[in-house]
Amino acid sequence: MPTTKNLYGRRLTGYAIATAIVLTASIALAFFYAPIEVDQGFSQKIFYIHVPLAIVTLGGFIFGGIFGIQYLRSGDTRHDLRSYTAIHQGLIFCIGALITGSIWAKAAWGQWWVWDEPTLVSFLIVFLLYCTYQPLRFSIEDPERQARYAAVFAVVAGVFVPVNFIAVRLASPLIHPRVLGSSGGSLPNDMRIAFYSALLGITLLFITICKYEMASKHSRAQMAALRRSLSEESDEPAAIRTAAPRIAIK
Amino acid sequence: MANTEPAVVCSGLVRRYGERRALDGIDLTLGEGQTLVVFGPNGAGKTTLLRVLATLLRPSDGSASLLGSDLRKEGWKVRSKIGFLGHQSLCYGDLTARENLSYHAKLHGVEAPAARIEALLDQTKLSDRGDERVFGYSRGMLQRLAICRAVLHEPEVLLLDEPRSNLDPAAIEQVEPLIGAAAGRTRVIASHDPAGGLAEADLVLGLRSGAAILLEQAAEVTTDQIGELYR
Amino acid sequence: MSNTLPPNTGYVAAAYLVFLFILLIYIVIMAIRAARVERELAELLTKADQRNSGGTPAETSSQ
Amino acid sequence: MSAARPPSTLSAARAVLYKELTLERRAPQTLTAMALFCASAFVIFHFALGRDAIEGALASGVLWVTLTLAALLGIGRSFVADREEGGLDGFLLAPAPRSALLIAKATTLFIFLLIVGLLAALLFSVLLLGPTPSASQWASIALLIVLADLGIALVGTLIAGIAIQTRARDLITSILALPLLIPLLIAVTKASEPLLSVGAGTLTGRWLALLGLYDLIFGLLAYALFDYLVED
Repeated sequence: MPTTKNLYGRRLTGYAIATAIVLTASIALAFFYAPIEVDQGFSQKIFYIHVPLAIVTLGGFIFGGIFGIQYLRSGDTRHDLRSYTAIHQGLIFCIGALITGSIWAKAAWGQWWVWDEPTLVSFLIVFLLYCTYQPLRFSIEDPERQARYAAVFAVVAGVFVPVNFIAVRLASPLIHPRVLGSSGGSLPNDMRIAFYSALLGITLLFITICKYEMASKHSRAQMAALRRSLSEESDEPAAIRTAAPRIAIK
Repeated sequence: MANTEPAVVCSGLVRRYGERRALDGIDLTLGEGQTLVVFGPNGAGKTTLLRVLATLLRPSDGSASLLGSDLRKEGWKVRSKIGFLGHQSLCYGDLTARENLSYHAKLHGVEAPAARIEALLDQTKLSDRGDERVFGYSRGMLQRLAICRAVLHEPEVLLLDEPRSNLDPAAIEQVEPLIGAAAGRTRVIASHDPAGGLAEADLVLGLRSGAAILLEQAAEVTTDQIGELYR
Repeated sequence: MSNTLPPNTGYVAAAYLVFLFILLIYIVIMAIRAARVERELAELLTKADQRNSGGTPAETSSQ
Repeated sequence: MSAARPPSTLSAARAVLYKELTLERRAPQTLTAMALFCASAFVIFHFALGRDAIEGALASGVLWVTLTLAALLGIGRSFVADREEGGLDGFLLAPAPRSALLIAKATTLFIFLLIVGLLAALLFSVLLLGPTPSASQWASIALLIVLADLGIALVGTLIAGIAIQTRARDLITSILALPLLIPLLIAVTKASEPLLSVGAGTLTGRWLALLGLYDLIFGLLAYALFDYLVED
């Protein structure tokens, strides 16, 4: 029986409110509080949206891998749904990070794409790999097998991310002064506050969207179960090909 | 031989393919040395049941155990004691019959494999063509070879999916000592032949859409009852 | 801030617009889902009504 | 009753490997296709680039792109024979450790890739390569081929194991394998660049280290995850 305890949307409202407040505040901080950076001028403001998007993307992929391991160990489909959602949303954030990164490259160096910016190049490669997640899931019909193979993919890809970063970094000549150090450690204090609040805001946004996605998938599954129990004829739904995890309603 | 411990136990066994339940809550107990014959129309779940018992498919729900080992958790323990004969021969077309059998003998760790293989090929009248590549074999020869493969490692439990399909009467006689009741092995047989199947059964299971709608001692069952399953 | 915009404002605006656009797409997706949930719930409610009233499908199904 | 003892990982792997090599000897499709692909690719590169001889980064790129795409052919064929008459079930029914299958399949692929890699490198030096590598440079190239092929074989077997159960097997193989192999290709192309240039270029330690790291990490991953792909 579904209980209110197991709902995916638990605390969703709280996250949504927190996201709205923190994200608005962080953008305000980025524009009105953080000073104009000396070397890059105003275009450095892109930093406050691009880098948090990038970091949260990686976080999403890594959590996708962790939930993948948990799925493989437990066989609990809730972990599969979490892994799927984290990777799916990570991919969307990754698109955001790539586009904002490209715009920043244009603003800072006059070109839409620079091959000697290793972080950006690594992101492109990681993006290409994770793009295959959906096609992979879609091409496996049996839901149990789909979940298992997707989990294997999530783990392999999660490990691939750091290896890829090392390889691309080693291959880059590193000629650009890196004000954009992703750690934020070398930033002046006022920039750092703006950066960290933006990071927090984007993280909250990611969690909110993931929870929303899972709650939405769950409610669809509940609706389907309700429909089945109301229309006594057959409790066997037609086989549907889909990349999304299927949620069993007991 | 007065071992009363059951060889095959299923309780509430469910196997799902997606939302579809290929097996829907099967309960059965089969004693050692006995023969269970499974009847049912195509798609009723016979093959799925055999594949679950052969550890090729994991149960989705409920449990199945073979010779006292739970298949979900310790399937590896009983693999060496299972002989499985499916629709496919599980042999490679570009290998000869001898090579195929010797490959499976190595995987099963059979001792003195050469002698065992020769004995089996003799029994099934395949010795003369044992060095030919398998892709040139007729369906009947392939089926005999598949039977040799299934009993190669002297399994205690045989899982046979329509074992006599494609075999002529002479060949059925040849394989009788290997897969027949005389060998004293516990057997689970999927069959489409009501009379023949019933004759060798101790226990009869009738499946339809994955559900057990008939489970009786063979003595209590008539061929008409089995024919009813296919209606 | 001065009256003249700093250089590269367009690119900064574009970057934040990309972000906004992705969020707005989300709103579209949410809108589609909300509409579908409403429709399906209405359908199910009709079915539940039919059941409770002893099943007279002809009268209620046109709703 | 049964005179059988479950085989060790090694003896099971040897049985599978022997079977694989026999199958390829009987019907040498995979190796032939891979080798022919390489030869045709070199001819195409000659015309597409409009050059009779290439060197340095370009030579390194042409060689390794060709070998990678040839490897995709091998990866795609890896489990095909096992699908046809249920050979994979035959393995799964046996009390042999599942990792034996990974070891045997990866070794088979590794052997194929080595043969094709060395053949292709020789052909490449005849057809397209400008500078003539010295003996020690040849040794370094051979070492690179070994390290890179090991990584490709491990990742390739993992991908082949995933792809075999999917509907669009060929598509999944390529789109999964290419991005996963990028770090390996970065390392191996950068490492072979000086070896294929004019002058006495040598191997750089960090690329070897990166190749070794890649092989190690994906070897461990494949070992840890392969069971989940074949079990059901």
